[in-house]
Amino acid sequence: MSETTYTSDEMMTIAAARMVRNGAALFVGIGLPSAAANLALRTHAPDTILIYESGTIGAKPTVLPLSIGDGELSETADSVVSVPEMFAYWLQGGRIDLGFLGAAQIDRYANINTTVIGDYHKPKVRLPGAGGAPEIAASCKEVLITLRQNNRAFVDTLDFVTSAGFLTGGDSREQLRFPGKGPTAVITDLGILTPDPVTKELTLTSIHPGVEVEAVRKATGWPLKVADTLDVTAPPTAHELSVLRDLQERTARAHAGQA
Amino acid sequence: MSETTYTSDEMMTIAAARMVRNGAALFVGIGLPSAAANLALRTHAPDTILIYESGTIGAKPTVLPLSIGDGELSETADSVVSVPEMFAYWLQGGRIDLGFLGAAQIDRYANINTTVIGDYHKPKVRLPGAGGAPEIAASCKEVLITLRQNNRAFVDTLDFVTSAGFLTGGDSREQLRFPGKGPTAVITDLGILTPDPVTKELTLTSIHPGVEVEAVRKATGWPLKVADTLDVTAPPTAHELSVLRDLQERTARAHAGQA
Amino acid sequence: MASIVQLNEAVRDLVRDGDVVALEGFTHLIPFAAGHEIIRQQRRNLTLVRMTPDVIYDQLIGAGCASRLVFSWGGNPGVGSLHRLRDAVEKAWPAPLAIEEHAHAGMAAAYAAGASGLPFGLLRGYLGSDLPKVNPNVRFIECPFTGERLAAVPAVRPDVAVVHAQKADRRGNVLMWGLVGVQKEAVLAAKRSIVTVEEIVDDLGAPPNAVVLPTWVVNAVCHVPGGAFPSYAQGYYARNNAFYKQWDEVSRDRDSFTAWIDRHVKGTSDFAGFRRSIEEAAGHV
Amino acid sequence: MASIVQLNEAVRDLVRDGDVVALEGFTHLIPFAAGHEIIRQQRRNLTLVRMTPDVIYDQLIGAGCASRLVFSWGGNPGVGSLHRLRDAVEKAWPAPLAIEEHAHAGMAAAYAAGASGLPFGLLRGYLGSDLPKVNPNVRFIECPFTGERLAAVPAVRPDVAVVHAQKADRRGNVLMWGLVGVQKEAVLAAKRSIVTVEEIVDDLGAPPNAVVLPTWVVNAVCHVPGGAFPSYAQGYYARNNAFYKQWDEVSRDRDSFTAWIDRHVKGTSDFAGFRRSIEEAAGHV
Repeated sequence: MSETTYTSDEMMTIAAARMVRNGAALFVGIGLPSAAANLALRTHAPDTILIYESGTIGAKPTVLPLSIGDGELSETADSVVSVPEMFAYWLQGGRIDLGFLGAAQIDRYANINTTVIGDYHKPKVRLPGAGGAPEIAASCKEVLITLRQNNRAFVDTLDFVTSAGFLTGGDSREQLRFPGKGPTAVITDLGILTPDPVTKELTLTSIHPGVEVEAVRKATGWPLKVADTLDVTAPPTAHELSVLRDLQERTARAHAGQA
Repeated sequence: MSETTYTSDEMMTIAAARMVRNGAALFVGIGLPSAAANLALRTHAPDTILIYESGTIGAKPTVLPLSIGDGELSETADSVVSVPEMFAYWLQGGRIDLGFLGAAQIDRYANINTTVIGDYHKPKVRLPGAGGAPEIAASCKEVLITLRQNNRAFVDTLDFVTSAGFLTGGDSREQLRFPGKGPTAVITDLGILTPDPVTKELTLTSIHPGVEVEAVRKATGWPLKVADTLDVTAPPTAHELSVLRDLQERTARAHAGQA
Repeated sequence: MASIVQLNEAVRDLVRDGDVVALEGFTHLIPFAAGHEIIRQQRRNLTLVRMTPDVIYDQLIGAGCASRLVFSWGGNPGVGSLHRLRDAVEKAWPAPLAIEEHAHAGMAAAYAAGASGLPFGLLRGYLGSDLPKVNPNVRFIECPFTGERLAAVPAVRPDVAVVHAQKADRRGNVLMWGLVGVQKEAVLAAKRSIVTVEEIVDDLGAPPNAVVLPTWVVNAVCHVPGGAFPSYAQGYYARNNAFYKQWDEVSRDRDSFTAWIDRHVKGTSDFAGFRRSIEEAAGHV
Repeated sequence: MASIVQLNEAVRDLVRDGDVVALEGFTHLIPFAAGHEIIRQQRRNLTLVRMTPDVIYDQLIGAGCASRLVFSWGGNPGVGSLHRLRDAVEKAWPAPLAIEEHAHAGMAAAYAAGASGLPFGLLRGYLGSDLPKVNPNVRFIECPFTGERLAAVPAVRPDVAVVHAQKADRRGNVLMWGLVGVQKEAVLAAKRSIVTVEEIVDDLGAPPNAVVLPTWVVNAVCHVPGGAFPSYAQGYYARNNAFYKQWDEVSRDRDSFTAWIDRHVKGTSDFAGFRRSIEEAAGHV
């Protein structure tokens, strides 16, 4: 195979897409998760059921939606339901295999913050807030998180816990009887972190090609655990890259076309 | 106007129909209430909104439905909703002006029994049960009850309270904070009973033409209160009778036609 | 993903003795064919759940399939009593039948709670009714904001839900329309589900916001045209009111009931056979 | 029965200073025209309720109509922050804005509870989240059957709900399709309601089980073609993504925001005027 160049964002999206099991019912957040989910649908996981909180079940968009409720999502869905039904019967009902979330901040136990930077009552930066994330994180059988890794995002202590990962680690999640088992991987532009089976602390288990472990440590706001045998993520294949770029080009064209 | 003959059942249905205010949202039980409601719709109350618990809002049947979910109800409705939505958003949501119930037994406070004759655990006669009635009786702004009057139906003590009227009378209904104000009339084949404003005991306030008060007393299993000034129900008009008979003939033809 | 299979296979594989089974359909789309197959395969000790146990439950109860009934209105709609249900409750024939009795509002909330992954359904209900005195599964809680007293009923969580619908596509996505009762809730509340359909088509052609059960929440889809007879399937056939009226006669007596079930249900191998058998009998009258 | 009236009359008669107002529409069918009319009529001290306060709430907040916001996600979808919302929360401009913050699941349950006449919504929610620490309106109750701990949120009960739909008929029955969000719940939970529509037709032609608001649960129906712009109305026009992107620039700065609102909203007499004003401005750039 010929050498291919790609960006770290492309590597992140492709690595995240690969985590999607074909046929899974997938509750998708907008942005990076949506790009990864749509890539998965167009590569190894054509039977993935894309579910957006706006009410679309089995959406098959041809371009990446800009919002969580673009018209194409509902026009291509197998079923469109009200938002209360989506949250009650589908998410809370335990029907979703995999939740796919982004985050502004994450800590070592994969708890995430999308609410506020600084004090809640005197915010430095007011973020959009919870949306569907707390219950996606709680109720999906499994959760994936994808975000860019740097030490403003990967912090020692969250300013606000919007959505729970493993709380304080160990069995603290199980003790609260969450319906789902929580995050199984955090996919970044530098590598893949997975929770330690016992302590639940996020551990670097795969590093993207060309990235140094030291760079990942520096991008992490806590002393990062690194697996004894560290995998190197397989680089994007030419096929993966071409599908992703094609999707992004079509998306850019489609969204520019409306004014 | 020429003399017209009619049956006591016709008088009952017509008297019940007259109680329907035009434009009311009306939650209709099957049988006598449905006949009265459909008659109202075809005489003085063409804008009545017929609501059946099967999920039809604004049904406009051309014949009387045999079941609470005949196909014609949903084909002619303005909206068809699921049964959970019907009970939650429409009935419990306080959207219904008038509930229209039948009963197997009724007591002096307009509590009704549609569950069992005899002991609940060793029934003499097992009746169909509650259906929508307890919450229709509780949540509609106002309730009408229609049934034939005799001392097996009009009893001193109910074998089972399926749906509450005024409980033990006085302010006992208000104390339980029912959303709706309860039964405003009981329409029978002999007359019309309405609750005393203070004690809430059913009082004969109108008697159908040709019926003796003594006959109504004998048909009632408790010492019946009779209003000081007793109205005589206006007899059926020729128009009312012809509309009712036409409806019943069409109904008989339509239901016989399927085998 | 749903498998598209024969109804007898679906019942064999998915309905077990002792199961909690909900056959739903509110007057419309009642899964008679599936009920008959449960009788043919002689399932026992079922807990039958249904808002409106009508003729199909009368048949299942009379045939000895059930030991418990959870319901809110049991009658032959527009006709009168269910004689087999009454005989089981009043005289324990052919076997004792325990009952858990609700109001419709409670059952609807219980199904919605089951579909929603909640342990109980919440309602303003049972006010002033004697039902809570005879049903320990009606309880009351306080609103944590207003202090109001509200009713609570346990979620319905069937082992198997069985419904009938108009259409499925070849992947097993199901479309129903008209009166949809609590069918969607029953399927989503259940561990397993069987859907019989009038037609299997290439493309559902579902209108926007239609009631669709995606294939991945259904276990088995079975093509059984007419499978809701004598109830109806909007767009396909009308309710057979005459059958409901005749049932009053057939079911009034234990012997005539047993002869009917033996001849028309147990004596036939599938629903098409049942329909032929019924037609032959009508022809000889 | 709904009255079919002009939007400015509906807002004049039905929206009052200090009201709890829910303008709903989940990405789709957002009632921009009605929001603008509230700005033109200078309503004050509104409690604004909405799952996803986006550009229309940014405009209402920046224009000084609101003193309180109940919400679960506040952003410019696909673009970024809402600068006017942030300025109000972070710097109290143009006025302090109190917030009551939920998760979507809580808001959805709260609207459904409001529509259902229940004092609170019940959910398996807020588990492990800090939201209950900053929102005293998230409480916990015990299941009376299993002892499980569940979240409770007070019902949303707006004084006025405002939604946009595709069609109404001449009697005021309303039909919407596609993403329907919590619009039906908002209208049924509210004391009063305004529905703007793309078209008024003789016959809705609603498919079976469509999302219909019968005329007798709506107060005012207003014919405002394009009234969801820059969001979209399925079957009529697409989302104007460029507007959402441009809003980021317009709203970043207090002066440019104020100039925009003065020129395009307060400086026009209705939504058609707003659209012309926007197009003229685009033509001169």
